[in-house]
Amino acid sequence: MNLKELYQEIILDHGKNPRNLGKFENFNKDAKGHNPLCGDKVHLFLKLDENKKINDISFEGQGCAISMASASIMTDLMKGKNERQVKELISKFLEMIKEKDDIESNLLNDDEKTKLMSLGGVKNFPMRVKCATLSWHALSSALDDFQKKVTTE
Amino acid sequence: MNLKELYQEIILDHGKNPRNLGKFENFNKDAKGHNPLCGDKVHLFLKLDENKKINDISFEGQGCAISMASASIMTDLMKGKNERQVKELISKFLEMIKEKDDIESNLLNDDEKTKLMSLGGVKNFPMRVKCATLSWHALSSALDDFQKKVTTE
Amino acid sequence: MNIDNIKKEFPIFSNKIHNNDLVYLDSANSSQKPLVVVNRIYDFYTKEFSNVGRSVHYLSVAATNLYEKTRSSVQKYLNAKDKNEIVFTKGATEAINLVASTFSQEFLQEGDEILLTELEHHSNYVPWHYLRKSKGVKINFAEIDEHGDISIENIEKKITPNTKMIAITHLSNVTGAILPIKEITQLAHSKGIPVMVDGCQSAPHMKLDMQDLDCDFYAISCHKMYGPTGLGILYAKKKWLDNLPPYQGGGGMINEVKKNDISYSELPNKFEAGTMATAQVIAFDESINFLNKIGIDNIISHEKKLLDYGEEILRKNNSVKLIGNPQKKGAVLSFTIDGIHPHDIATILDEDGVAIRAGHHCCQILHDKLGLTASARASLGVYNNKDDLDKLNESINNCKKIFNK
Amino acid sequence: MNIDNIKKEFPIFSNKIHNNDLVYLDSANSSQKPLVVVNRIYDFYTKEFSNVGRSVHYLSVAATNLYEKTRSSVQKYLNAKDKNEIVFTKGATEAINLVASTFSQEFLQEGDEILLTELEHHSNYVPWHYLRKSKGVKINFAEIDEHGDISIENIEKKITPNTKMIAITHLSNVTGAILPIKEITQLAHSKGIPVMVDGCQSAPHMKLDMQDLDCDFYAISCHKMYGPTGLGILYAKKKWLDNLPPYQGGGGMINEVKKNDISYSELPNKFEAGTMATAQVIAFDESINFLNKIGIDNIISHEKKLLDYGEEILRKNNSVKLIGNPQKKGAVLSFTIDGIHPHDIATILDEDGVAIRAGHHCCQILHDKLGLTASARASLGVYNNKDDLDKLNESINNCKKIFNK
Ligand SMILES: Cc1ncc(COP(=O)(O)O)c(C=O)c1O
Ligand SMILES: Cc1ncc(COP(=O)(O)O)c(C=O)c1O
Repeated sequence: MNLKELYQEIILDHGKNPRNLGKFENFNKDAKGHNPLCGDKVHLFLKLDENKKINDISFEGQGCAISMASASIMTDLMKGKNERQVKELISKFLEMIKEKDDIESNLLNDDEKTKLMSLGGVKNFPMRVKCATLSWHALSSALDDFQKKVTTE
Repeated sequence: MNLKELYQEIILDHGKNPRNLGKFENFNKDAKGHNPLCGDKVHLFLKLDENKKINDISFEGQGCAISMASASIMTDLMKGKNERQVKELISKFLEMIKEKDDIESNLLNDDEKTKLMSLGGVKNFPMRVKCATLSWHALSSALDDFQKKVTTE
Repeated sequence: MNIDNIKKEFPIFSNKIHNNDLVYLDSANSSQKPLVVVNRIYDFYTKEFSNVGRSVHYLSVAATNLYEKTRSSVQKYLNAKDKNEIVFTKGATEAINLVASTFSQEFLQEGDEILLTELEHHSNYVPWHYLRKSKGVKINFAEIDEHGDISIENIEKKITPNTKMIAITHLSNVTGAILPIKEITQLAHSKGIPVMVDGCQSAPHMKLDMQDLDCDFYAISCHKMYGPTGLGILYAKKKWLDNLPPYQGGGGMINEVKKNDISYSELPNKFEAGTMATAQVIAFDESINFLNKIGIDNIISHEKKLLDYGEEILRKNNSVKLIGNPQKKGAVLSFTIDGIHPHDIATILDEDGVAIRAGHHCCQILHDKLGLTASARASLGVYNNKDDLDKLNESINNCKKIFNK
Repeated sequence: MNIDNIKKEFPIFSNKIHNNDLVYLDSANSSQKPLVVVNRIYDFYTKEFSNVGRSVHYLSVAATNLYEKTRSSVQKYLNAKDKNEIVFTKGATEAINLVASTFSQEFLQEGDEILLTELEHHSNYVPWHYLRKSKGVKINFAEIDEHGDISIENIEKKITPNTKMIAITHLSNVTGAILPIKEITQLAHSKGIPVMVDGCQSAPHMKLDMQDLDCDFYAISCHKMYGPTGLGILYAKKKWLDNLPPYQGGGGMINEVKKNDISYSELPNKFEAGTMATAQVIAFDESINFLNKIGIDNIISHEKKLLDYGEEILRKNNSVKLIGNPQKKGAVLSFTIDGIHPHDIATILDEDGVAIRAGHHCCQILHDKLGLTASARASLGVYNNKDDLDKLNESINNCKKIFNK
């Protein structure tokens, strides 16, 4: 798959009509991601329960179609997942985006896999890898950070 | 002339048996030269009259055959010269050592010219040019410096 | 050397990118290298290599002569008064750091002010920013006008009795604005303020005359000037180099070294510590030769024609918005397309072999001011032609098609 | 790759110097370059050139990957724990300046002490000397013993409660002494003192293992390691790079830039401001490959044999005095000849095509200590062989003849 095909399918759709866009009211955690090289920004909002299960998630951001689509697909996928599941999905996604050809996880159905793998085309474009992973890294640090707060409070 | 021939004639003689070596008693001006790249050092001693005519001159130093020979030849030549003559000789010498093939000056007899031109072979060796000119630069600054003192005193 | 035919001097253009001819429009980032320069590097390493200034053997002496020959060529090219006003650095960034660091040590105190502009590249801001912490220095920014230009009035407005240095770009790498350096320098000097010019973008495209500009410092990156990477030039008036402390310390820049004290070399060695970028300096002489052979006047008129043509076709292309419309403009076409992020533009153009840059181009302050997080930028070099700009436009149209714009 | 046959990998040796074959014995100054390295530079510029890390187009992405590939190769070669512990600089001199400047900003106060040795190159003294003025720091020198060696006892003697950094050479560029870095690091760490190693001379000749040495900083010059000029490496433990402030400021090393504040990038970008020596970094990967192909063990045993042979014949040559007789010695033969100044030796040897260095080799402190103003130095590289040393000896004999010694 070349990048142009990529742009014609899932990414263009999610890029133009991102799901879960905008801040919702009763979030209890947020986290920012920033790519200094290109200026892409993402701001995640999360409603976590005490076990860090994601009850709700949304985002605001400015960036290219790939970073917007990635945030859109990710937020769709993460709703309702518990901490272990979130962490597994993040690490599977990062593996896939950096080196692997596909993604294996019991947590994903075929449709979800196809969506995620549409982002796999950026593998050979290090600059764009950062776009695709921006929101995922932000989510990861949001979870870690939430833990810290809980344990130190 | 290549450098090896050079080493067999005038320079070796002056390098091994430098004339005017050692400090004399009633000098009224001294000046140091130092080549930081190789560590060559020269220390000039001068007896100048009020018009900056050189009544006596000698040197101490550590350095290669070329810098020692150059100091030896120079001090021999400068004895008895007045300021204008010294300046002319310095500038003629520096010209010759940097670019010209010969040296022209009414102040020099043929024998003296030959001696000076024996140093001209270093022209294409920038590192050695510094060796050959070290004592000349020191003499030049000694004269300028003497002037300053006179005018400010 | 005929500029209309100059592409053939650059071997890279005989290669294909994604099966397309390379349309290189990223010269403001770094220029391609003519074969003469690459060959010089090759020949130097394979036939003449030695370190400079440190040994008395044949190769070393020859290398030292070649190294100093480039210094003389640069002096002439810049019309600097003195050969020793040319200092080699690893890039413009280092040159600016050198000035900020040594100037502050000797001449700055708490409360002093540095005047920059909103157009500055991070390389001409971060080194001054450091002085906020180390010296309690304040930094002011002359504002751009609605054309992305800096007028002399906007400079004047921000000068205060505490202004101790004006550090400004000669040619903006985003809006293409060419600043009136000579007038700024006159104004600044009338108030006793030195001027440092970031000449990264101007150097490959304008006639450089240090004595005419009369600026105090001028920083250049050789890799943007058809030269090798890892090399820059700092021009500085001799009186400054004489009075500033050395920057980095090391071999070659010392006079005498004792356990309790050190004295430093004369110019130019004082500012060239350690083994320098010998091969790069020597090869850069060929870059200067190359520029001289084409002739800067020919370069200027060639690039002016291209720039005008590029502006014309992009203005006609609806939904493309050009950034900056300064009085005098050089070699840069920055733009945005409504609804398509610059990164996506750049990626899609790349598939067509069209290399442009997307991002903030190390000018976040400017992008903030313009309300942008990023822009797309096509920038010109001697090797570009109208075809390249037509291909740019075509590829932008492809891009719009993909995004249904 | 067979080391006995390695000269043919270096094109320079097919050239004549003053009608003689080149006997290159100045590798401690800078090494010659194998063809693979020169070719890599040529290919990169003619087929693949672009700036690194700043654009999203094909050439730029490819160049970025190549650039980072070298970082990984260097990490492996040095057995560093983390890729981001490798910082590219313009040379070892810059690497040491970086450490001295940033370490002092964060960790040094008036009265603190830096411990050097009498063997140090000016590049590992001048940057610390600056801190005398800027920070009121004191500098101490561990003394050499009668062999031109530094024992761990002589280090220990000079450590005080105020010692905040030990900065020492791994291999002296004059006496050839190899210092017991691992033991020194253990001692220093037991007292909470970090250790910076000047690895310029060791890097081309010894097995490098950062995790085993456990030093905090290690500085390398690539041009002495069969690599291009204008490139150096700073290895530093991650904890230091994380906690030190950035050095030069400019493009590529920032995170966010606002008019009132700036935040900096993650490693490794934080310490790589401005356009780096892209082509040089990419070509250096071939230097590492070249070293790996021969194998460092083969290099060590080859050079040991040569060094022993060189010492043997020079000791037999009366009126030649070798400088330094350390316990462990590498790749360097420094000497004087009674009554002939080293500069004259070097000039005369040069006529025979024998390239050595004469002077203080940027080690004035050491020369003062030895009562010398200059010495002659023959230094070895992989390409040398016994013939070269025989020619050295022959040419020394010529020299003695000319001076009637
Ligand atoms: C021991 C030592 N340290 C430091 C340096 C400085 O290295 P460079 O000049 O490549 O920066 C050198 C070489 O000149 C050296 O031999
Ligand atoms: C206007 C301007 N200033 C400074 C720089 C920094 O130059 P370099 O990265 O070569 O040090 C650049 C290029 O990146 C530039 O365009």
